[in-house]
Amino acid sequence: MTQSNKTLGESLREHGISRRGFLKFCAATASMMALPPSLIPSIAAALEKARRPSVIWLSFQECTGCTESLTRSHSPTIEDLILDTISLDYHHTLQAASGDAAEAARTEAMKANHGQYLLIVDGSLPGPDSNPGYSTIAGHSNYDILMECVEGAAAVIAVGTCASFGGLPAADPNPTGAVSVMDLVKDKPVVNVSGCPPVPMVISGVLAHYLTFAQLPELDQYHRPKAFFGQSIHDRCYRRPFYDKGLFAETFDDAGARAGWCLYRLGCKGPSTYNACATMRWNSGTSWPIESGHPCLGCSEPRFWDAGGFYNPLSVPTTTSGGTLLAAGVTGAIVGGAVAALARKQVKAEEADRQPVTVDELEQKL
Amino acid sequence: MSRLRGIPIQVDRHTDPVHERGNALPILHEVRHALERLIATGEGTQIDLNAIPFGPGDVDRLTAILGTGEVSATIQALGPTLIQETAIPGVWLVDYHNSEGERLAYHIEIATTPRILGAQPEDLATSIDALDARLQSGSGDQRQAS
Amino acid sequence: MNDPMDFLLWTKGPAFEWAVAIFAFGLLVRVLEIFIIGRRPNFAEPRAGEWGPGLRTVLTRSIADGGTFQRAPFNVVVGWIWHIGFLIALLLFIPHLELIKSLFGFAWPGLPNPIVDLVTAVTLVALVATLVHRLTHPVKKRISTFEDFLVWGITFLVVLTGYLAYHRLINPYPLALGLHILSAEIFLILLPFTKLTHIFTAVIARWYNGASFGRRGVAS
Amino acid sequence: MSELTLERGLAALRAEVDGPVAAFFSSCVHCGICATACPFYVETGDPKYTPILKVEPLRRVWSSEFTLWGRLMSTLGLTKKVTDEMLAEWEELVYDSCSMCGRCSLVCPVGNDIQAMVRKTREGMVASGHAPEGLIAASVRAVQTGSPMGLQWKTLQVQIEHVQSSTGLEVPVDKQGVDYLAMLSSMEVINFPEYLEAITKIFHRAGVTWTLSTECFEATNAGIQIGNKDVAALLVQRIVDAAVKLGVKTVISPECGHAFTAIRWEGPNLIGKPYPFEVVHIIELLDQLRASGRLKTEGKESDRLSMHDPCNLARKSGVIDQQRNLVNLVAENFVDLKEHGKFQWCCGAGGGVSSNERADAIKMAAFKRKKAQIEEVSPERMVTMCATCRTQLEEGLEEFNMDIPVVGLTEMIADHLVEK
Repeated sequence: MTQSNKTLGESLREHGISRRGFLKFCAATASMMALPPSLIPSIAAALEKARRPSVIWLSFQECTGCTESLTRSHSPTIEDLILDTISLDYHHTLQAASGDAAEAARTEAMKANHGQYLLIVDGSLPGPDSNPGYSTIAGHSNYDILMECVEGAAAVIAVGTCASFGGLPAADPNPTGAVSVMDLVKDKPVVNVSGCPPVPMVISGVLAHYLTFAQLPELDQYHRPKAFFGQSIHDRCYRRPFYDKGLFAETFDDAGARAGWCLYRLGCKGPSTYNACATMRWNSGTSWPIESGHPCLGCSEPRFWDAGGFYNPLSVPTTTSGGTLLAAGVTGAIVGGAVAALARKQVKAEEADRQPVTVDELEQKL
Repeated sequence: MSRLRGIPIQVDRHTDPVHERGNALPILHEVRHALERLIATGEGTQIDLNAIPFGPGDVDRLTAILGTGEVSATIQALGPTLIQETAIPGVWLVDYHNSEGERLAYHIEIATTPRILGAQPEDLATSIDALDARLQSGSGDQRQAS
Repeated sequence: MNDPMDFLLWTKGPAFEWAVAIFAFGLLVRVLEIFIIGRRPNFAEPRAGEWGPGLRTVLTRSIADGGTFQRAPFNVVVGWIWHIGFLIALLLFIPHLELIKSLFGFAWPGLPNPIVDLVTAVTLVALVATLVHRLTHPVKKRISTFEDFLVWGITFLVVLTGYLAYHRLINPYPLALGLHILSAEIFLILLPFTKLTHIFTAVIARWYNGASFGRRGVAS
Repeated sequence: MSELTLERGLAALRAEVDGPVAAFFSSCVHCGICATACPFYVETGDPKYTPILKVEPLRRVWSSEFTLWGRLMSTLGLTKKVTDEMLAEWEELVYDSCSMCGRCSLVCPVGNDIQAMVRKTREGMVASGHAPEGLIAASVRAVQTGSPMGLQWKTLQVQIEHVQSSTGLEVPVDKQGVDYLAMLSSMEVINFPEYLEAITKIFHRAGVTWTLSTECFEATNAGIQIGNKDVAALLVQRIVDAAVKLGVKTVISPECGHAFTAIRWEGPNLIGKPYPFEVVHIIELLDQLRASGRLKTEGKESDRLSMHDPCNLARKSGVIDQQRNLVNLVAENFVDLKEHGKFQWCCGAGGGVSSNERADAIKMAAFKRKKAQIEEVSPERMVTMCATCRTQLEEGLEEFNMDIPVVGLTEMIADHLVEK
């Protein structure tokens, strides 16, 4: 895993790849980055000069779903090219080395590429105030490892909702005190590629962008690349016309569901979820949740685990307040009853104590 | 992964004409604008069909409407790229696949010739060297070429 | 609560619970204040019963008499438009019906979104017109209080944020939806303590009116 | 010596708060539609005459003392208080510019009975010493002399004798055991003596047994107009005593609006128990006689007639069809005003406005609504059945140089009785 100083263009030509092949690579890259084809020439020019960066991948409190997703990215040739082009110097799951050797590789890469390498993180980690014992690697707390690696990183890419927002480990009541990467990293650029897991093409798309332009893509307020997270599922959903017409499936097996109507009433979180599923799709572009008839869970949004039932429509409160309502009603009845009874007593008293108006008193006013 | 395509996912659709066209309609209008531009200025356009939120079957409907034209070509570079002229001259379907047959990108290109189809100037620079090399190396390659 | 999704979940969770609690408490107090004071016995021999005429007035008072319509056409027409519009948007918009179903366990069929959308737009325009009327008509100017503008503001805000959220004109959407839910919650909280109470007490007031006139033989 | 104070006024207002008041104030949305129902606002265009604004003193007491929210706010000193200055300012609104006609109560979209609340507010005004002089004087005279105009029985006696000599019929006085006790109003006795003659003739033809009472002939109730229960109860009690003493089955309220409201609807509540007799308005009785065939008429008036419904009779007491039945009996060219019956417009003089000299100008301004209504149908004569309305119509029509005579319905019926 030595670093090559060749540009991508040089490296591709060395592999005997024609200009057509290169253009095709660029077309695929543009598509992956969700950029319009009109940018292919500039992508080509940039890629021609791109150099392979060093990447360190840290996995904390996670389920490896994000790595699974990345390795299932549906354009292996291009992916290979990109992975060939980057230098993945440390990845728990994928690397061959283990134990001290693995940790040594990491330290070495960090030293050699100080200030240059990309740090990818999947999984959330126990915050600085939590018990570090919830998650350690080689005896070091996640927090210490993250801080050590961040120090020399050019940028941090948080892959998955756990790394981006805390995700499942941070779900109420958050026993491990899990926090997201951006909660801890304030002095380095952080890109969040949220999703549980993220769309595989989105992970590689962000890498491709960095590779192509040597800078991070434009981000939204959650530090997510706008190219992928700029529009909601709802806005790009092919079932949107049914929503607009008010045609909804009400159960999973009714005529509306079979006719492919909108899944809002079955709990679809598409309106409040920003992700690229509707265009990128899953499983080699085969389909995506809504196309397969299931409402969007909103997995790329913060706290989606705590946002009420997956099958409750978006407009339904997360707390069913029957108890509160009853308690408030009873209190209201007691207080209201008391106040009103007092008022009634007062009226009676005023009536009883009322001093009659006499003619003499009236005459005084004349 | 290509086996996934074998899973018969089918969604019932209304059969009225508006539903039939789905999201294909706006793309057709975009193609029309691009054609006008091509005629007026000679400027070509590429539309990335992967970036369009199509519903099931929309792409098939789109290509069915565009029809099949006279030219079809296959480029073998990093896997096959299938080029098909549509029944509308100047409108091409360019389908990029990897060597495992999976689609990398799918474009509609509005141009006299798809850009990727013509010989590339960057490659031309090495053409004479390549030909010279073959001339010098004897007849073996020439036989192959004939 | 430093991001839109947190905000949305706050409005859908704790804020909703508080709003409903304050609403239930306040409304019960208000209604009991009316019923417990009650009425004194009436010894005058009635011409008719009270229940029938009372209920009649509860219904008929929604329609202005011809003369009032002629003299206050704006009040009558615009008042009707925005009240009906508000009720349609509140009670026949599918997402609202899902909320109702989740709270009460039942709901009724809704209207297609484009119709509710149109009605909402009309309601917004009508509400603006009522504000202009309140600011310019001499009677309304004279009798208006801070409360009138507060209530107008929150009513308008509820409809406006709903409209903006539906059209996704505020980004990100969780912020838009959260603002809508929050304004609806403020509406609920204000309801028992402002003239919004009329939503519930107008029925009682009309009944008393109808009963009082009815026992004297007048269909009020 | 005791006197009327703000505190007594507030106490009186508190004693008036009840469920309906709470419901009404809770429901008011400040839409201002009540103003369009009020002749005083419609004809002056001055927004201070908006009906709901007139009951602001009562609203403040209710809001700050009878609601949880108001109590909290007044604890913090954030509520507006009712002061003597305020009541002084409101005196004009509650008395001069309100005839308690009740039209606002009929159009309020949320159903507020504003008229009833004006009546309640007047209790506080009187007890705090903020009633108009004219009404105070009328009340004092009514209590002291038995008539708000200071009319004595001996004056009535002269009229009785006159009626007896001109008709040859007996006007029964203090007769025990008859069916009806007829009451009169001072204004009628003074301005429209034809009434007594008319009922004498009608009752004779119809075979109605009736009497006047020397102990109490005055039907009007200054206490109702000024808005004081004590005076009102005292005056009602006199009628009840007279009726009980004579043992009549029914008391007849004369051609006067508020007298009917006072005796028929408020009276039993003022004395705190039901009457042992019935109360009818003369028009109700005449219609009953017509329906039972005891009232026979001949001939019809041929000129174009229209009718003014007294508020207290029509809108506030449900006597609406009766006067139309009767007028159609004797007129062939009767046309109703466009808004009539329960939606009629007040003449502008009721509710004590006519007893309050200070209100003369605005009273005449409010009449313009009636004038406009009359002009719409341009009748040759107006018919009505309330002495106050009739006086106001006559004065108003004269003021605007309209040559339209006003007649009382009872006299008109009497003029067409079939001669025996």
